[in-house]
Amino acid sequence: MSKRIEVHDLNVYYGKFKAVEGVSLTVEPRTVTAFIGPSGCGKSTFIRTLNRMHEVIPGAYVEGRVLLDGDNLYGPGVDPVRVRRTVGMVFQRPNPFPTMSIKENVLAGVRLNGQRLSATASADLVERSLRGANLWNEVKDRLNSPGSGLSGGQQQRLCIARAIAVQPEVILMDEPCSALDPISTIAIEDLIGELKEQYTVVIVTHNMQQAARVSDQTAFFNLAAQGKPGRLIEIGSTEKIFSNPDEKATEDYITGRFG
Amino acid sequence: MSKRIEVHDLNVYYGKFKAVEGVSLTVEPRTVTAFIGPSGCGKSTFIRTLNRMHEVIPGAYVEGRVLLDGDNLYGPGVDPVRVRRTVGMVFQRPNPFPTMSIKENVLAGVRLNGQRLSATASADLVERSLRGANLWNEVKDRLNSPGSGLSGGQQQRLCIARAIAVQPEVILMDEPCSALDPISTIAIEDLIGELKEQYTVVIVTHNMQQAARVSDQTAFFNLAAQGKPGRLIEIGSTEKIFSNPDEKATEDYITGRFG
Amino acid sequence: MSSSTGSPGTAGAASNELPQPPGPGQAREVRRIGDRIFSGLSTGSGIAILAVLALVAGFLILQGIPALTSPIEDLQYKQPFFEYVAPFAFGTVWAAFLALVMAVPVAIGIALFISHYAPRRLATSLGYVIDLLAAVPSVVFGLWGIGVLAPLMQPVYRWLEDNLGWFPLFAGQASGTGRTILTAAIVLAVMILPIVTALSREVFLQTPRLHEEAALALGATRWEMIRMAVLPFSRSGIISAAMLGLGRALGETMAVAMVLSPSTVISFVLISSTNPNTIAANIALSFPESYNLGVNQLIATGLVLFVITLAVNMLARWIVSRRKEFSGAN
Amino acid sequence: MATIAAPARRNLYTAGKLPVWVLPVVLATALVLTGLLFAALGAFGIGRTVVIGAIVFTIAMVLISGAVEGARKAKDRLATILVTSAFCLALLPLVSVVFETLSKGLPRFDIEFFTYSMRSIVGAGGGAVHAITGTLWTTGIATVISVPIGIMAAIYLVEYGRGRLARAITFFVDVMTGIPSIVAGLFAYALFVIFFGPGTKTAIAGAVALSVLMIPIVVRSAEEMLRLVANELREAAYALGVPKWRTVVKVVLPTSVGGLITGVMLAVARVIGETAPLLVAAGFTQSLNSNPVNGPMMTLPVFVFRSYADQGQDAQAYLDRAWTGALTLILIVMVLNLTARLIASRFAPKGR
Amino acid sequence: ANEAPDPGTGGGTTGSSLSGQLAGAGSSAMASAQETWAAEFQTKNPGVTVNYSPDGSGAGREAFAGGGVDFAGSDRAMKPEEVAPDALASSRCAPDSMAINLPVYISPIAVIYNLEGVEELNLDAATVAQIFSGKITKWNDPKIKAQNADAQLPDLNITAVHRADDSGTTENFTEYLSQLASKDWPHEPDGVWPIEGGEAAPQTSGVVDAVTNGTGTIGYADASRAGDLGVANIKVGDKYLKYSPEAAAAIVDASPLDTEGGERSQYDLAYKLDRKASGDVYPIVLVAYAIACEKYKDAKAAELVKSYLGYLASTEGQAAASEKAGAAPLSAELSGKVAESIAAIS
Ligand SMILES: Nc1ncnc2c1ncn2[C@@H]1O[C@H](COP(=O)(O)OP(=O)(O)OP(=O)(O)O)[C@@H](O)[C@H]1O
Ligand SMILES: Nc1ncnc2c1ncn2[C@@H]1O[C@H](COP(=O)(O)OP(=O)(O)OP(=O)(O)O)[C@@H](O)[C@H]1O
Ligand SMILES: [Mg+2]
Ligand SMILES: [Mg+2]
Ligand SMILES: O=P([O-])([O-])[O-]
Repeated sequence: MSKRIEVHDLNVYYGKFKAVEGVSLTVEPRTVTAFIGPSGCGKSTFIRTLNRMHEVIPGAYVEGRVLLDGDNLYGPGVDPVRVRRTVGMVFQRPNPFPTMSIKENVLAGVRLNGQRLSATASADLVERSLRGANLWNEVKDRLNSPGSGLSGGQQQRLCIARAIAVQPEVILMDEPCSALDPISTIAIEDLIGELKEQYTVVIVTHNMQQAARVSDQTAFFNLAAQGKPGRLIEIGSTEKIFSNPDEKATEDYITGRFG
Repeated sequence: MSKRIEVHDLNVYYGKFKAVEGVSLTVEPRTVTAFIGPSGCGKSTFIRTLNRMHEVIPGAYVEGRVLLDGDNLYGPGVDPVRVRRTVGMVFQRPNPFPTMSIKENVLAGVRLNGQRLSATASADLVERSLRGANLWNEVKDRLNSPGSGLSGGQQQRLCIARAIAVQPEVILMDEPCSALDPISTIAIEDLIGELKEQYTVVIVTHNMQQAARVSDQTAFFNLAAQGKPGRLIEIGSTEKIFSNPDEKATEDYITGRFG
Repeated sequence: MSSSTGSPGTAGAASNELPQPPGPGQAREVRRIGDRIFSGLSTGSGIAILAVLALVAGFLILQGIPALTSPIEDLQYKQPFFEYVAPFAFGTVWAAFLALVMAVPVAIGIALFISHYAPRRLATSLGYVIDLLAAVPSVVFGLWGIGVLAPLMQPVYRWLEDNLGWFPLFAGQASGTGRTILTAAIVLAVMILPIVTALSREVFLQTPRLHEEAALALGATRWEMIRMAVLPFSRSGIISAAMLGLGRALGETMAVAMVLSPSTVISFVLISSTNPNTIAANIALSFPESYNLGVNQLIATGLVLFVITLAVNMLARWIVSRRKEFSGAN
Repeated sequence: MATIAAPARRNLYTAGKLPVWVLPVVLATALVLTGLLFAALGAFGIGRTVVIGAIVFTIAMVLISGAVEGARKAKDRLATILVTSAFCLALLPLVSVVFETLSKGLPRFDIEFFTYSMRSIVGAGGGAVHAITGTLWTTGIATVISVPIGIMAAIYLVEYGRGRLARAITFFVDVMTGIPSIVAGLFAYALFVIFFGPGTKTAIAGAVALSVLMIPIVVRSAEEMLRLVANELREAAYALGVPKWRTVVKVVLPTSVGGLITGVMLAVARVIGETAPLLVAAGFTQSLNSNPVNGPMMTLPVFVFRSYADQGQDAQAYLDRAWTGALTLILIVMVLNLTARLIASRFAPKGR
Repeated sequence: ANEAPDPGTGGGTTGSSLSGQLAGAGSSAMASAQETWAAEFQTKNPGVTVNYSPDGSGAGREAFAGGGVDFAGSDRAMKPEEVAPDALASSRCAPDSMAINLPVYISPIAVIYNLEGVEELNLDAATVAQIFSGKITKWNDPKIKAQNADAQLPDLNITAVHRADDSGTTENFTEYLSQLASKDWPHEPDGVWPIEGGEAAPQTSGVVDAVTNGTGTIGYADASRAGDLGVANIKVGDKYLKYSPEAAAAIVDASPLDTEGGERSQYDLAYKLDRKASGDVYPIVLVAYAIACEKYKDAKAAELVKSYLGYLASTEGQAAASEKAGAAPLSAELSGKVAESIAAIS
């Protein structure tokens, strides 16, 4: 359960506007890769192409290839629905389904497959996923209350539980902590550390310290100028990027001496 | 242009729920005070009582006194509208008025109150405020284009410009950078450094580094348990709080060893 | 405008910016005059609406009561009032129900098509086209119902009679003119379609992007995403939209009066000439030849219609509020 | 790029997927087969072919998709087909009504129709100036009454209303949407008789009747629109020391003006075609009356209805006028709608 | 373009001194006749506006009694208790004035049908009664066949369309049935259709449309609205008679004044129709009345009413209504009587 991601020369467009240009990179299984870069450089745009979520936005399309253990996600006949079941995603703002209880939220993805789960099997899955998201202890007594009643950090962990309940191979996270307080942030960071034992994790973050803390590999994105497409400037082991990057721009950004 | 804030034994309620309990503190003029603490501990709730913005929420009320250079904001006959003109506020998410141009946004505080300004006076005020918010150079050529067309960081500075255009004495900021990227964050932090030369600044932040960088004084809020009211645990010079706090809880929080 | 409400300060040393603590006896709550006028005006408007409604209700009750209290032999329609109104009340509810059953699924379909299926550009103009239906006056629907729809339905009714006659709804002799309650309900359905569509479309479009993306990211197909995120979020909105449509269907006068072949029976049969009339259409039909208590009797039927509407709305509110904590409004 | 041919391996993420051409082919086949079948039975008809053909197509498509693409995809396809056919289904009556109105309304859509009233005219000829004037008057006055009350009440509900009164207003506004139009007419008529004596049928009475119908619609749509305005904007204004009422007037209303206008237009469209209440309250006349407070005034819906109901010897002339009146009414609403859209887009919040 | 010139601009060419507004309301059967009369009268007197609102006879009588209009049109005469001064207290009549009924509109009611391939249809009263009461349900029923030996009558359901609203047309039609086919039609004459169920349509237009758009339909409607539809010949004596204006007007002359129920003014011309009258008399006839005050509170109103009603009862007015609205003109004798009554209005 966990796959290698290879991206070859990817361009992403919003209609006529090229938002991201010529990205090629590889993400190894069971690692955490962090994407950093200034706002608007296309991190979100790019991460969404890894499970074809960009297609939700009218007019968005890609050129290039994204391979998941060798299978091109953009190959002919590929079903985005399947891709997304393999590559899960967690968003910046926690988004549990407000009409569902905590339990239903966790099971939401599984139920889709039309599988009938026995009561025990589903109770099992709920517990396993919530434990996996470090949320079990906090909510085990109120599994049937609405998910929107949780605090922000709890909601975000619920979303992670929901994502891992469908047993994906890759988990994408777009700024999962930016709406959270430090305590919740630490809980999520810990969780990421655990998740990478089973999943390939890709995370977008604005918080350099966070990138340094959680990731094995860091990719720095930047854009040449306002209105120009974003590009991958440098990717490497987190240690190297934070201590001794090849590019001047990376160093400037990381040390806050940007621009 | 800048006032001392004294808070005496303040409780804040949402209906029956006591959200903040027994806060007393003093903020000196021309300083930056940072409020830190875990999510839900009442930082936002408390900062809003400093210009009576909590009254916008139905059912919210306070007990206790808030003195601005000795005048009780909650004294009988005090007009909250006038309080807010003296104590300005900037919010977490940038919120320029979407129907207004950049210029109109800056002038909003003045115009919305029905004051007429001559063309030169208003041009003057716009320039002065935008310069004060470090935004002038970026937008001087498009003062008449809509404010919502700016980037997030620019919008936030526009909101600051809008707040200082009414010439308040105190500026409150509730997580002004949490929706922004590092570059914009640095711009805002620089700005705060400049603002304190003229205004009393109070800022809520989740980012400990930010608190350490910008503030002269730091207040740590915490809550005893979920559902209990938040309290002020410790307040002191930023240096002291970050290096040698009196309270164990503060130290735990700051070093991330919380809980 | 910004008049200071403070009285001259006593604490002279303090800033002159803030109003000073006033003398004893001054009101705690300070509201500026502009605010007072404005909130007065808006509250007044709200109350005015209640007053208008109270006036309408009062008018209905005052004018309706004589029909309820007078001896039967004085009445123009020589029947105990509730016996008189029962078939019309039934017809009203039945026709509106049929219309709703037909219109709501279609309206949801159209609304979804516009909000989630059609390409953006197309969607806006399609929305406009559907809105146009709302602008067609009921007389025109009446004319259309008589001239186009009813003749079109005749063979369908004959077919139903021949093939499904065993089914109670299609029992009896098929109408030779097609002016049945089903035809009337179709006209009503078409009439309420735009309003239900417009409102549902708005709530569908307001489904938080976040929830839609959450569903899609879990590997949901478009339809599953709609079931998971859009419909639950919009439930109360759809119900309100349906209620608005129902309100219109219950009260529609001219189109029904023109299209329906009415009678004074209580019957569920959909395809025969003998159909229960609706209250509103009956008022329109009978009003011209009513006099004295007859007028009161008709107004009393209006009161019954009013009560039906009230009951339907209360029911809808109750449905909406039942699962409030799980509603999308958080 | 890779030059060596990779060993043929099926991409894991390719679900069985039907090529795009399958759908049109199945559709055409279903229609043709159904048509042929009916023809063979000697019962060919366009209507039945389309209906049965569509059902056959739906079943076939779902079955094919289920076999090739799996049950979930099939369900998705079914939903798509149903949603799309709901839309097409709704277009049928629309197209039919519009076609009917156009084809029957155009013959008399001439200058005379817009310059003549029906005064002293029997049979062919004449026009609807009196009715157009009346419709503009009654709807205009109704709008002038309803829009301020409706929007202010919506403001109350959104900005001020708490507790019982607000709940009562919300509830009763819903109830009010259910007032049958003829009851509104009877009410307005009775009201004016009290003040101005028996037989007073005037445009203003008609307008009051229309207002009773219009107010709840304005309130409902305005309320929705005002609620859409982000609280952040209100807070931004309060934090600038702007009093509440100015915040509402200068920030909330401008931000939602587009939606408000659309809502008002919907309400106007809803009442401009009302017949029954105007028949009762505004009365009937064949002559032009431009005084809304004195004497009966003709309106377009009444004109249409009476032209239809009281056809004279030369029935066609009356029917022609009825349809032209209907066409005119629809055109008026369209023009109002377009204008409203223009105004709305002019004021709409910029950016985003 | 056709509006009256502004009174006082001196544009009047006819030299009429009349001016003002005349309000009437009532029978919708009379609507097109009133339209014709108003048009002609306004042309003669450009200063006058006549508003006749065809709201229905009952509404017209209510409006008249309640003071809403100057005169009413009604397809039945007002009853003695309705024309009494007490009942008219709030009307526009002078305090002790009675109201008078003046027959001004006579119109045959046609039995219309829509049956492909059948051009001529003969029916007697009993058959009509049985068709409309649902006893005869098929077009090829022996009873119909017996009277229509030549017609190709199909095996088709009959859909008999009656008026859904309370109407004078129905009242006269059912009066005909109850007088001439009392065995098959045991119901009292009434404006409301006495039988539950069956096909119903509102107003004359509704009935005509239902008959036109239906299959195998039959109905009854003001003859002027029969249009291209088939019209049945009705058995009178031993002949089958198609309606004609003369045959319709004849019935009034053959009928006595209605003297039952109480006192009426000497100028009141309410008739009690005798539909069994022999000769070339078409029995399904509707007679509608103009109802006016004997004496008005307002002299100006009296003058207008007098002059308007005078015009419409005149040969000229009747001819216009006959030509434009398909009414049957009053006979010279009746016209004279009506004129006499109108002259008494003050
Ligand atoms: N839906 C969209 N349509 C058109 N352009 C878009 C859309 N979403 C993003 N963009 C543009 O694409 C570029 C990249 O945006 P993206 O959101 O990917 O940046 P980001 O690196 O995630 O920024 P942030 O750190 O603020 O989230 C930006 O110029 C943005 O304006
Ligand atoms: N409008 C409200 N009504 C009722 N309770 C509220 C409301 N807003 C906040 N609270 C409660 O008051 C407490 C303090 O909330 P507050 O938003 O002030 O915390 P905070 O410290 O600002 O948190 P964060 O860091 O997440 O912004 C919380 O328990 C919260 O649930
Ligand atoms: Mg992003
Ligand atoms: Mg906060
Ligand atoms: O005159 P009527 O329309 O009631 O027959």
